[in-house]
Amino acid sequence: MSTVGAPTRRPKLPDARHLHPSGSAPKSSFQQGLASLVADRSAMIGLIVLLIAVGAAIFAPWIAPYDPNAGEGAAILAPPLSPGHLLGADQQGRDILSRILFGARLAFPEAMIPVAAAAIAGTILGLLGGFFKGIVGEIIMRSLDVLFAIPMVLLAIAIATTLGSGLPTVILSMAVVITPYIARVVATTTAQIRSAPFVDAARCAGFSEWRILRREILPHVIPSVVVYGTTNMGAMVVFAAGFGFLGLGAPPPAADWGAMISDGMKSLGSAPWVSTMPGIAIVAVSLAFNYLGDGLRVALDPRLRNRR
Amino acid sequence: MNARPDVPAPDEPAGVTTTGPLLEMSGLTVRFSSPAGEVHAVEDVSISIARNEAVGIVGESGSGKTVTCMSMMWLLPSPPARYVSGRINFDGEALPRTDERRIRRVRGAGIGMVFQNARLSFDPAYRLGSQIAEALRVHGAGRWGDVEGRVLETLRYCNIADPESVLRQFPHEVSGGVAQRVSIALALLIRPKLLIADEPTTALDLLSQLEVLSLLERVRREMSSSLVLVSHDLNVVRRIADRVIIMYAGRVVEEGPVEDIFAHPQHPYTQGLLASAAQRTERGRLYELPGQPPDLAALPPGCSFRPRCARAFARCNHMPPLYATAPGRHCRCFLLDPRGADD
Amino acid sequence: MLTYLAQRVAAAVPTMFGVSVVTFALLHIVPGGPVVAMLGLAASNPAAVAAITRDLGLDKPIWEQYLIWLKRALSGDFGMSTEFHVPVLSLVGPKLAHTLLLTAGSLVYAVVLGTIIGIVAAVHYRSVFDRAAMFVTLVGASAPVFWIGLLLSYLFAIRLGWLPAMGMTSIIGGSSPLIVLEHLILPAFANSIISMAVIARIVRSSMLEALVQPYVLAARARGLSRTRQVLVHAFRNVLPDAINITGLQVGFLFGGALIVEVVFAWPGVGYLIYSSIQARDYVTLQASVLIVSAVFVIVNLLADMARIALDPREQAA
Amino acid sequence: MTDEPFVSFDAVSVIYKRRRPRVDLVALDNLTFDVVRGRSVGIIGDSGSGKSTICRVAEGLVRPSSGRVLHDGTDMSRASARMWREARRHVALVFQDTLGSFNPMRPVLDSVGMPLLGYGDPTTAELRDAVGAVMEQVGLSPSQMTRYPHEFSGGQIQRLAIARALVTGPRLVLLDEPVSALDVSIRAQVLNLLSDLAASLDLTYLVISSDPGVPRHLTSEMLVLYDGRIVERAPTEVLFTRPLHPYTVSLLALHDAALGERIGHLADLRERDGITAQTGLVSVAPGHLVDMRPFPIPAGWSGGRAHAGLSPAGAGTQEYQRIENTTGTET
Repeated sequence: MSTVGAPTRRPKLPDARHLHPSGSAPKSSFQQGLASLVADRSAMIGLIVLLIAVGAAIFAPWIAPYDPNAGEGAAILAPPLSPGHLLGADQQGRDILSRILFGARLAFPEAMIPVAAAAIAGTILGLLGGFFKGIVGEIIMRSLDVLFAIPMVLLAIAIATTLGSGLPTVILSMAVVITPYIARVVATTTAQIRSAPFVDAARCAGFSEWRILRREILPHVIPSVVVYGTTNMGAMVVFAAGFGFLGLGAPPPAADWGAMISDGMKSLGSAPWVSTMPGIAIVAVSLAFNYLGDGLRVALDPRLRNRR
Repeated sequence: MNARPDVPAPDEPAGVTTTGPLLEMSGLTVRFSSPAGEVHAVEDVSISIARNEAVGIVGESGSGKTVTCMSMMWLLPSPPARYVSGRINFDGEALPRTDERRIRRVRGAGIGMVFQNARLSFDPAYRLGSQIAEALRVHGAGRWGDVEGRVLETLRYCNIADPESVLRQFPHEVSGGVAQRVSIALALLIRPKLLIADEPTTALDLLSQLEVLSLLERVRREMSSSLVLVSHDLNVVRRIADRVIIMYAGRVVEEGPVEDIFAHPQHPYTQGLLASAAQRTERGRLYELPGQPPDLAALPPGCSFRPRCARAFARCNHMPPLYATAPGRHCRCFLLDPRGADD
Repeated sequence: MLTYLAQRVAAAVPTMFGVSVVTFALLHIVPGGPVVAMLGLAASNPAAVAAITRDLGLDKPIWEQYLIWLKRALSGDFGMSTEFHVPVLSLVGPKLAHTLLLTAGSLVYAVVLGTIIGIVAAVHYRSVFDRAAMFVTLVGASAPVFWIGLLLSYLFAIRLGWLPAMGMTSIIGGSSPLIVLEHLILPAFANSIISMAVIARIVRSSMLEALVQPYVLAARARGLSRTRQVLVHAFRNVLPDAINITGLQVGFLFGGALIVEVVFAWPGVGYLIYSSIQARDYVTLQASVLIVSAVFVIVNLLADMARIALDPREQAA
Repeated sequence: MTDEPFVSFDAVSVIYKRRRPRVDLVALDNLTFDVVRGRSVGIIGDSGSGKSTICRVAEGLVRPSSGRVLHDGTDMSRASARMWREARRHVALVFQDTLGSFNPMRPVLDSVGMPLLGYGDPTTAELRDAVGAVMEQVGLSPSQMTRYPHEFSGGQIQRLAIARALVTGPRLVLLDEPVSALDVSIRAQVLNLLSDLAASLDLTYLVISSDPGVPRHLTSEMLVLYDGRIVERAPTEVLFTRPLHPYTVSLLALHDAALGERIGHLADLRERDGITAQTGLVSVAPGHLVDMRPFPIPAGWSGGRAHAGLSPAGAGTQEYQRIENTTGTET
């Protein structure tokens, strides 16, 4: 049982004025976070766009007007808004709208799985690198430097080419490429918090180093990883499209946004929409992730969220 | 003791009336927009500074003292500051906020300013010497050659040992005390008619505070420029100022000659402040001003001090005017209403 | 100060070592081993496989192979390109220069435009320009480089015809610097947009922070003009961060250049890598990755030194 | 209850090795003092005089370079982490950076209740009750415990820090600059709270402050620290009425002009009692020790209206001069 010093005489003290700034009844931190996110208009727009896109990906087979890979001779290079093809058709007469819908089935896993994997690996590496000074920390940080030295695109291409193209390779290469960036975010946050007075306070309260890591450091690290991950998920969609563009993504005729743009390159002069349409989808999804990430940054930090 | 060097008193340009107040600020109201709402930093403040007078502005954090002294030369960039109202008259001429050219000529020449954290008020990327030269050049001081003599002399006047090496150093390479004395020297170099010091000793260690205070007292005695000293420390103001203005929640609550104010303060807040500072004890406990400092984004109706005032009564839920209680003495409290403080 | 630089240079050596190990390893995790990967279809003939294995010394223990490979690499011998049958170095060398030119071009765009946008947006905080600039840069940073390249190429080259859409030199104009420059404008700008967005946002946030610093307010109190406060004082303190970010951006620009070269058929290492991917020419691919990374490490080092030289506090630290 | 001092420093020195500039920083120089139950001790001195290091050494966050730290009489020099954990149970520390000592990402309930979680395993209900109780003790309503640190004003955060220190029923509380960040009008509230709690909970304090007035009402003995060493020590009221060392004089003169005018001085003491001032602290009166070594009086200390007590003949190191007590008013 806790050994609370039983006060012999409770001194009559002036009651401190009500809190400033006066706020409504205190909700749990989750409710406060949610309220802040909902109040953030741009974050909501981002979330809605993402939900629509994910919905499109899941229900693609049912809502797509055509089979994405079946070409229709008559519709070759049909311009947008032509009958039956809202966004037009490509060189093989395949409906661009359907291919974009099916393309989403590739784009989201290609972006989300690597970021999730890298978040876990990066957090562990970052915590070790940031929290434990000494040799362990040094080795980790130096090895991350190696990965930073190689330009992201090159590293990914090098991995993808040696392991052969295809979805698993793209996901693995992207995970390997992003992990160091997340690890660096975690390591810097951890290093900052490590020297904060409230960590000393925890030590004075008899906390073990591991408990400090779990109870004082993680509440700072997890939000920063979530925010960094979400914000950069958009960049990963763009990056993944790069694989498709270089022919390292899913093998043709699969509907991959990057590949669609690269296919459209041949007929750029006559049918620019073939390349333009998938690009717009990429930008929309990427922007949505950025805005959502920004909204989360405010929602997950008590200091920012109830400022609204 | 260093003999007073030839740091010339500000030469009076002909044609300007030397009578009348040096600076007249009337009806200054400044607000800031913040996430927590509109902050009423300064409300309808009017201050007049005579020539060769030292005025102390005392107030706790959030009282608006810094915003007030900075607004004497429209220093606060807006946004975020919003000048709702206020007129300034300096050295006999109006100083409209819109006349950027004239304001820039007054800033640093007519009025010199010294800040709380001296080391931070110098740009860390440049040596102290070049920043001093820059300030002089902006006010037409010509080549460094013919100014260097006066710079070194003024630095010595401010008790800077080895001024030559200090000029070559970067701000982070000198102590807080030295940096503050250099910034005072810089202000004096441009022969200001008014020197404003915003909490000059607060960020310094004790010994440096003594040095800077002694220097300010010397400047006060040996220079003819007026001085505005802003501080939360009553002892500092008592040593240097002739007149003192007490501010609370963005308004002037009391004003008068310094010994008068210290001998018999009239406003309850001033009384509380003096009692707290002098650590007077009543029945074994320190004198205590209850409650919290005001939240400038949610000021209560009526007198801002009412929530903490032991002598508040019904009438206090209106804002009392600044009553003139004696020549040169004002107090913003109904208790001092010449027509009697009828409850 | 010199000790700090020596440290930075010393730190670059293990990094380069790491890069060489990674690139060397890549060749060896190819499914079926490097030889099969290189021979591709001809791998079915065991005699050919044996010959190549002996020739490249692939039968020796792995670390010995690495040493041989490293010794030869340091002397500039990266082996023969299986696709073009010429020493890889002769292939990569000139193309690397073209990629550097393209990267430099996009770096100029990114730094100049990014910094200007960043400063103006910070000075006019929350103005129409600030909001518009931040939105446009965000969109720019959210779009794939090749897509932007294609759009620009379609608009300016194909529809308006102002600029050439392909290659670095034109048959008729030859390869005079002016012609090359003309070809450079579009790809360099396309490649610069993401980095421009990043630089603009970072310069803006650093400037916002610098503009509220006491020394800027003090400069204002001394009667300095607004331009002098912004440029001489505020921006001067943001410069080290800006250079640091620019250094990091070079890596992205390299990556982007590789892709933009494919869109504009710019004869650089990127285009070479693209074609060597198609041709399964691993030797060239591996050498290109190694050389590009080496150049990248050196560029990062230079950016680091520039930052330190500009920031007196760094020297003292 | 043993009457061993709660904490004692025995010739403790702390030297921080520094690479740039290569000179070592002597934070504490041969410090010896005890804190006995019921006799709170105040330590005053300039920032950078090593005051904060004392708290960190007492709490075991910093190991002394030489000398010993004792808790309840046991030497902690080679104490194990477990022994330190036990020692810290009875000694609470209120940090100088009060707001910084609260994790901004967690409601204050978790921070105030942290020592309980460290030393026991309370259920959430027990934790809430205990935190609620100590919050009421410091004048805050328990309903605010789910709020976050940045939602409180300076004075309230200070009370929360004190509440955290009380939660495990300590005997000794180390207060590092308890009120220096607060406005003058709020300070008295916190100081009165501290003196009430000392009476009601039988607490002993070690108060560290740059403002001499702060420990005056909480302590029975005061030490004056300069450059990590004690230059004067005396019962609190004696230090305020008859300060001797020039550094103490300047500390008092700065903060309270009136105090500064009641100044004795060192020189005539030395002549009358024939004490030759060679090394370290010399006892000039029961419980009143002064460091007789020459003390460098900075050049800038010239003149000053209420600062009549000190006018050095010139700059640089200076044997302490016989100074007229110009005011001559005895209270």
